[in-house]
Amino acid sequence: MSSYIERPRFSCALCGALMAAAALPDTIPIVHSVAGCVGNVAWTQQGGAALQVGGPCGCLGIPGTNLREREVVFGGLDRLREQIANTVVVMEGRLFIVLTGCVSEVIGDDVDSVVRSYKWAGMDIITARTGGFRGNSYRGYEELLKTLFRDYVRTAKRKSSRLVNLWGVVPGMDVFWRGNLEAMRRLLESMRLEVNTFFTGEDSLETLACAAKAALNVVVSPLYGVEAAEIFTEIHGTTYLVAPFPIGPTATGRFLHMVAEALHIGNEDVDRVIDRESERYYRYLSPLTDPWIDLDLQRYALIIGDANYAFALADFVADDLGWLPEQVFVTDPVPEDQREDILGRRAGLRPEPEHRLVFETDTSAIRHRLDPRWFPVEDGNDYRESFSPAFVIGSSMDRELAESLRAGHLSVGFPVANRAVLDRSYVGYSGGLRLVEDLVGAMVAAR
Amino acid sequence: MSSYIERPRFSCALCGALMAAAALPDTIPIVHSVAGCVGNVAWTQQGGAALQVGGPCGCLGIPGTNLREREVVFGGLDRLREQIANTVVVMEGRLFIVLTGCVSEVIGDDVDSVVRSYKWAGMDIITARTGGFRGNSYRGYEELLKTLFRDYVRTAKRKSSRLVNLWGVVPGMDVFWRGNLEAMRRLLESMRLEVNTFFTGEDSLETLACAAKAALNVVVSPLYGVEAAEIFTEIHGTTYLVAPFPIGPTATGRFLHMVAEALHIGNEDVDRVIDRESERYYRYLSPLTDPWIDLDLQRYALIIGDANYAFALADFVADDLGWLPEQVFVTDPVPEDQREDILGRRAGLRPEPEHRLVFETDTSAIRHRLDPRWFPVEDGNDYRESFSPAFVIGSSMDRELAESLRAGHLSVGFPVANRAVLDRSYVGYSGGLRLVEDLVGAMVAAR
Amino acid sequence: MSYFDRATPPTRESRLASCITYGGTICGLAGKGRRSCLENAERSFSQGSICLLLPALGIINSLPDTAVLIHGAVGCGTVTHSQNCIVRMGSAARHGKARDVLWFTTALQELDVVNGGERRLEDAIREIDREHSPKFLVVVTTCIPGIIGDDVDTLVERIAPEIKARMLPVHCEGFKTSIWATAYDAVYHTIGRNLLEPPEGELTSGPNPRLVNLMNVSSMGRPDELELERLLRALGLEVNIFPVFADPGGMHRATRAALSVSTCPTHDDYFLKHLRERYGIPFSIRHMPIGIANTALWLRDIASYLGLKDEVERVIARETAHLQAALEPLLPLFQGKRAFIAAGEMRALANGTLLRELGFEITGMRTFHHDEFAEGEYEKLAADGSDFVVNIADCQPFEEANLLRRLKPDVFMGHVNANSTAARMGIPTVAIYQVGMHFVGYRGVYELARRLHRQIRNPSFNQRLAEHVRLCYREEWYRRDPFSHIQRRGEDQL
Amino acid sequence: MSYFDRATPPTRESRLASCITYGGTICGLAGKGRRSCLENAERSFSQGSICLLLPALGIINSLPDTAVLIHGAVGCGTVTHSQNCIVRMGSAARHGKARDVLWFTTALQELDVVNGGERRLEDAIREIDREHSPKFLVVVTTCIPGIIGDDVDTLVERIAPEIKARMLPVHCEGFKTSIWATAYDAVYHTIGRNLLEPPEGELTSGPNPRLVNLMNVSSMGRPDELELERLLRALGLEVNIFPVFADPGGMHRATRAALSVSTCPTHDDYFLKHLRERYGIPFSIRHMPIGIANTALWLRDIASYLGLKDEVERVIARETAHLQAALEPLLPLFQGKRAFIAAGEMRALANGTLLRELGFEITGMRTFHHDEFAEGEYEKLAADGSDFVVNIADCQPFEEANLLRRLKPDVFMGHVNANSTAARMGIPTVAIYQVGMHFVGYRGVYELARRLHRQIRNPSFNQRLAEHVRLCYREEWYRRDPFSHIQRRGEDQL
Repeated sequence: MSSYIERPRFSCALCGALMAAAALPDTIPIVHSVAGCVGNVAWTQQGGAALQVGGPCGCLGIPGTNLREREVVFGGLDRLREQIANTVVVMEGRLFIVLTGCVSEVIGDDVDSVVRSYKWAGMDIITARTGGFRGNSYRGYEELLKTLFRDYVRTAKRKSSRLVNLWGVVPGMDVFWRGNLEAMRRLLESMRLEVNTFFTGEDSLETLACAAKAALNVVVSPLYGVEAAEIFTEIHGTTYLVAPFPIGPTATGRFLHMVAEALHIGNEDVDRVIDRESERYYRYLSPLTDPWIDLDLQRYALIIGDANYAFALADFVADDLGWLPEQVFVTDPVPEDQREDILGRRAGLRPEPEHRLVFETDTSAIRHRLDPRWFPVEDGNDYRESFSPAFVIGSSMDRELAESLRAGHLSVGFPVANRAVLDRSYVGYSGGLRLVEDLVGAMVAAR
Repeated sequence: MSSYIERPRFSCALCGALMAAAALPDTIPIVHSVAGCVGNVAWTQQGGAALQVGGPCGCLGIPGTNLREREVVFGGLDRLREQIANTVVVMEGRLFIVLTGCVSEVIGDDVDSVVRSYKWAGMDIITARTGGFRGNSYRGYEELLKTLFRDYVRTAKRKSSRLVNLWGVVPGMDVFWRGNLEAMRRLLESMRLEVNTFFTGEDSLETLACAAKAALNVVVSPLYGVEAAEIFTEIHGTTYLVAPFPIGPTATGRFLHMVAEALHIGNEDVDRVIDRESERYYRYLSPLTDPWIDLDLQRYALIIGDANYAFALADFVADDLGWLPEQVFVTDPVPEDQREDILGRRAGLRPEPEHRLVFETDTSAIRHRLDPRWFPVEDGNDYRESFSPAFVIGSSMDRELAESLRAGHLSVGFPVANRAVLDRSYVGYSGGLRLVEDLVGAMVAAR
Repeated sequence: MSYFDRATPPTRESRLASCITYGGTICGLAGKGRRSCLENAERSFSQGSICLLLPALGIINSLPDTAVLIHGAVGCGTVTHSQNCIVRMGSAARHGKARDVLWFTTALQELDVVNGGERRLEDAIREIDREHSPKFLVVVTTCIPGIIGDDVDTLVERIAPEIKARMLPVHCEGFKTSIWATAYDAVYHTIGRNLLEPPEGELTSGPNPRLVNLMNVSSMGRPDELELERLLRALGLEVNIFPVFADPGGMHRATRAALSVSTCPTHDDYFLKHLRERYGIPFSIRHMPIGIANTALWLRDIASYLGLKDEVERVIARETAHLQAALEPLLPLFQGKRAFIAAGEMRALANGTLLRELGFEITGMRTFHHDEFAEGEYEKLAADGSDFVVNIADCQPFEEANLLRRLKPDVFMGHVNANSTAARMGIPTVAIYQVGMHFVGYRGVYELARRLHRQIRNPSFNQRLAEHVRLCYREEWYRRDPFSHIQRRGEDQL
Repeated sequence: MSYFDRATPPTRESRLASCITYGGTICGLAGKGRRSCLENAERSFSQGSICLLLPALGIINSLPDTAVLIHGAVGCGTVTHSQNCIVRMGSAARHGKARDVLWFTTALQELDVVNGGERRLEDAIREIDREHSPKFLVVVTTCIPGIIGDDVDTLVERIAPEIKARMLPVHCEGFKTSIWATAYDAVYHTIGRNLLEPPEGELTSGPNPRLVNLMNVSSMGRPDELELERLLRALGLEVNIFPVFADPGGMHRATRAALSVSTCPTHDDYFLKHLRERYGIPFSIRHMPIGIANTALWLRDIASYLGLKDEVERVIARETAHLQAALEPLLPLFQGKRAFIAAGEMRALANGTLLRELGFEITGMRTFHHDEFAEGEYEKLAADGSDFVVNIADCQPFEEANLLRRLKPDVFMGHVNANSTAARMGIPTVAIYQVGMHFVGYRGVYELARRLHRQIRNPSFNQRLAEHVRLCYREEWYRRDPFSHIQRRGEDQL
């Protein structure tokens, strides 16, 4: 690993855990750290989360102990006790989650003991260790899930054969998380499944607490939430399926089949859904055919994204759009030894040749690791082969790069500073159509 | 009326009727005109219909008699007979609709007699007079509906109290027509109604033929389809409701109440839908709050659209976004005496002051009729009041105007050359969210 | 009397006996000239197509400082919404700024059909002149005025003294011709009659022996012009590009050239003959500079007129070597792949030669019409003894669908708006032109090869589509003779 | 010994006894100075807020030719994603092209916490210097290094000779201060220590008697700078804008000015005192040029230092007359409307005066901290005998929600990211700053008035929101004293 990360496309563990905790229904996070951590999250969202800031608490409404030098010297547990006691008085919530930050962890506060005492007193309160030095926002999400599964989800006597839990979409890091979770929920519901997605408006603390009844956990990510899934299996016995994040008809059909197979559901329900949704997808896509060909909208695609999106976008543009994703950059800091795992989890998909798939966290380094064929041929009678016309699907930080490649660009991955996302989703069938609209929109804007 | 129209935002009656007829399930239009009419429609779609070209027939697949000078001199009925007879051999369809163009009408072909003879022979075939000189594409849509209601919809013995027909969204002229119709269908279905929308993938010729069973016809337009609704009432007895085209929560809530009231349905179903959908809408909108205020996304809005969109967009931005639609241009050629009617049909909505609402078909004339306050204050210490910051919601022809006003711009109304629309919709609750995303996206693109 | 002395140009049917209906083979056509499809062969079933108004507007809409008034029903001319995109891009490429077309329609209504449209047209001209003050105003006549008998030329002549704009009448009555190429004659006709004399007071220099008129076509974008300009400059020539995107006020400069160079015989013969007759300017018109051999032929033709034989061979040798080396890595994928082409006749044929150069086999070809200019091209393709299906049709995708189902080509190259049948059948498709991309000259060969290469490498878009959508033809249709709706009254048929 | 001789600057708490906790009224504060909220008043319940790192990065990220290395956990500094937007817009406004911030994090991990982070920091500096060659490299220290004791200053000094980039250490250990304004001192500290000496070999001209340093703040965009520049130029002055978006390599030119002009006392006192002590440059710092009267006071202050009394009165008279006439049509809507303000102390107070000038009544005010600079401002607002609630809080929206429910103001003006509580309660909101829009000087008054006018005319966005979303506080909370979580250990309270 390098000694630095340049312009990381994620924040710290606390940020990830906080964005996720704030997204849970009726839940109040309590940040045990210095005051600035919460504001950092709010401003990070302002610039990176496609104009979505804060949860129901508002961006600076998250309770926090706001530690100062005094606590660094004498410990912060008294302050934490006081804060918890008063949080219940001020804040409307039913579940309270204490999230630790760097400072409380480095000074060694025994947060567990405090939380335990409130828990024994009957309060629904849990805690996760999410100090920034423990890792990035994806790690924070994972830690939050682990805490929930360990300390909040109740053991269940029996499984409900058509109930599944689904996770792997990281609130805030996936700026489309709200629409994406809703879309996946709808897809699985249309297969006559009951679905817990934990973080949407249709979830509740009750269904979260009963999540152990699920017959299957579906992790729609090769990376995020897999550890949590293992812990879930350990504690509650529910097995899990690691499925690729499904964008567009090909991947979504495969996804639905994987889920059905894991649940030992007959193909009937799956095929009905796939047939209906595919019919609809291609009915809507079909009128684009003439412009697609006549305007030559096939592109060499440069994909830059996290482990969910990088693979999902590459598969979508290759399998459904007929694009050529010549290089795919995964911007997560994935240790060498885990890279094989990730690739292994792309079960059934063709392996990516080495030169096509690049793990790279640093924004400028992406440019340095580009195949020279991305760089545009200067005008004149130059016959050098090039990846042109090109399109960059990345974050808003990749605009300069796209411009220098004379390529189109769409901001999809964090940070997304230059668009607003509300319920938009790129997942599933309709999400695929939405992505086609947005990609083409970026290509023909001057038309 | 002026002696010309500059850059009309519509094509001719044939074009409108053809785009609608081609959108009907299992239907084959037969154009009785010169060869170029079909190609004109295809190319018009290429440039104006947000990259949606052709129906299932493909853009140049529509059968046509392709009249030449010979037929102009000797009449085109023999050619029409031959064409109909062979169309059945080549084309897969169950309903055939002969649409007349300028040439066959001007030379006086008695198309009715030919169609009648095939009809008597057992063929499902009807005809509409859609010569270009009869009016614009909206008129063509209306003529097609009238023909369908008169000659294809079967008389029904009794009404089904929860069945409604919905129209007023003009295929091709509303480039979002597919998504919009589907969205309105879903909304009404969620009120436990059965819905015919005629032109979507969920409609069929059977349900069209049985449309007379409907308890109510809902025309979501102050203008398009109202005449057809009158004819429907005359022939089949079903009453109709003229409802504003509903964008966003305020208008959609009002729309659902209007429909329920007209159907004498209790408020229970309506309120359940409105509550659920409003809750969802504002849950998704809420995280935009901070950026909305901090980036000052309130705008003076210049709205340019057809009678459906101009009013609907103005209402949405005023009622739901808190924008200031200082001028609203309706680009349909509405005779003076009908303008009152249109305004009258905006029942329950505040009347627009005279200077705010302008009927204007000509693109350059819009600029001339702008309030001088739209034009930007030059830099320096000028305190002239101005409609700045401004946003233009119009067609892709209004980009130059927007640029000169230093305003943001989104192409919504025909022609839309610079984006692709597949299943996107701006109707209803989720449509409102989509529109907010797109408007904001246009404002923050350089951020 | 020259055609140009009359108010309206002749149709291609009458001038060239062009036709649009044939189903047979290349060998059936090669060498048979215009007799190959008889004038009275017709379809008993047909699908809609385009009329001459569309290609005419393709040129007219591009002209700077020009407003366009379409005299007809409101729908005629809305094709401009599509051409506007090309004009925006073309203006940006040529002048650095996108420009929207300024166009009008008289939007004739029922009363006008009864009473005649001249009054409305006159009012429209006067009002546009007053309100918009365009330098040039093209007045385009469509079907309705053609049938009801509006005398546009007389009207224009009568009011011209009171109108500031220079008016340019163009006749596009769709019912009068099935050959869209008549559009070029219609536009050139008004150029020839109105824009070739230098304005009074302008000093006219004599002919420039290094200047050639490069006749562009509206389907060629700026990159294609630059490629041809590059090649002509390599021969030491100066280039006047004409008429698409050319300033009408400067068109008279075309009369000073030493040679006019066509890039498409179908496009230019009418006008180039006029330039020769009236101004003594010779022209080279035999080949389209598409493909390696054709580009060389095109250059040699030009060189032979201007005495540049040695220069041209040097240029051709250098360019060809450079290109061949670049093509090398792309060719293996193409070997033996079977291609189907559908487009305007000259373009389709020239691309046939090009695809063969790349290693493709031609398995079928559809051309929009047929006339004498293409004879040499058919012979080029038939020369090696191979045969393939040729279908002459003004689109008519039902014949195409039937043919494609039988021939199952590996790749399809079609005219804009004519690729979707093949695409929905899952065949990799490449548009045969796309304004703004490279198609002509040596660069065109290379870029087209790259495009074919990537489409063949990943044809998923079309494949997925084909798996899920179907065309609107009855299964029975595919089992019938694709040409069974061609009424054969003549000879030389299958 | 000057503060600037030490490696790290003092906190505002120790230097100025600034505080963040008070609930009372304006009359309770006016004239009482720093005693008004005692240092040890604290909240027994608090909500998250920001730390000095954020405003520090607000300045640092704007500097051209500068890379930023944040030494801390990976999350510290991701606020730059938001500031990057401002830097892009600001660069476009100043240099015609958007620029993305180049920033790095050492992303400290568990092992670093145990073993210390100096090695990683050193490696990072060397690698960045090698790979990216920035001219300047700001090294920002955060909480973890502050606790584990990394000695960044010594490290920087040690390796400086081997590093091409000029390194600028800035200390932002969030736990050390609750007063974000310490950020300005932290940044100015490194500027004062590293960038005020002209580079060797550069000819230094003597002081320029017409040159003033205009101290901008990162919440002011280019339009605000232009407005102040316009006013200063009207006085015949030349303007050196400093430090946001200023070239670090040219910052030494600030030492040649005749006067330094602050636009916000909270922002600049630390540095301006240094400039005076070290370089003998006087400064004017008493007022913020926000509002009609304040802008005049600000200008007069400057003029008095430079002997421009007559000139300044002419400018003020002309500008005021011009502005007042323009405001006329907007004012009726504002009469008697009740406003609530929440922002940094100086900015909130100055806007209070401004809103009164427009006809608003101030019904409550929240400021982020309190220090001696604001005393005069409180007195201005309390002068007319009217009283209103004042709440000093580092955000703490729970107190705000309670207050707003009681006071029901007609309009709310808040700091960026602090408007959503009021908005979700349905109150019309206007951000008290938004980089890139006008807020200061005369133009600022006019533009703010227009903004208020349109927000009050159509507050639907907030109203609809309030009808459908609720804040996350218990109903019981609204019935309690809004300041009940302030631990009153001192005097002067409600």
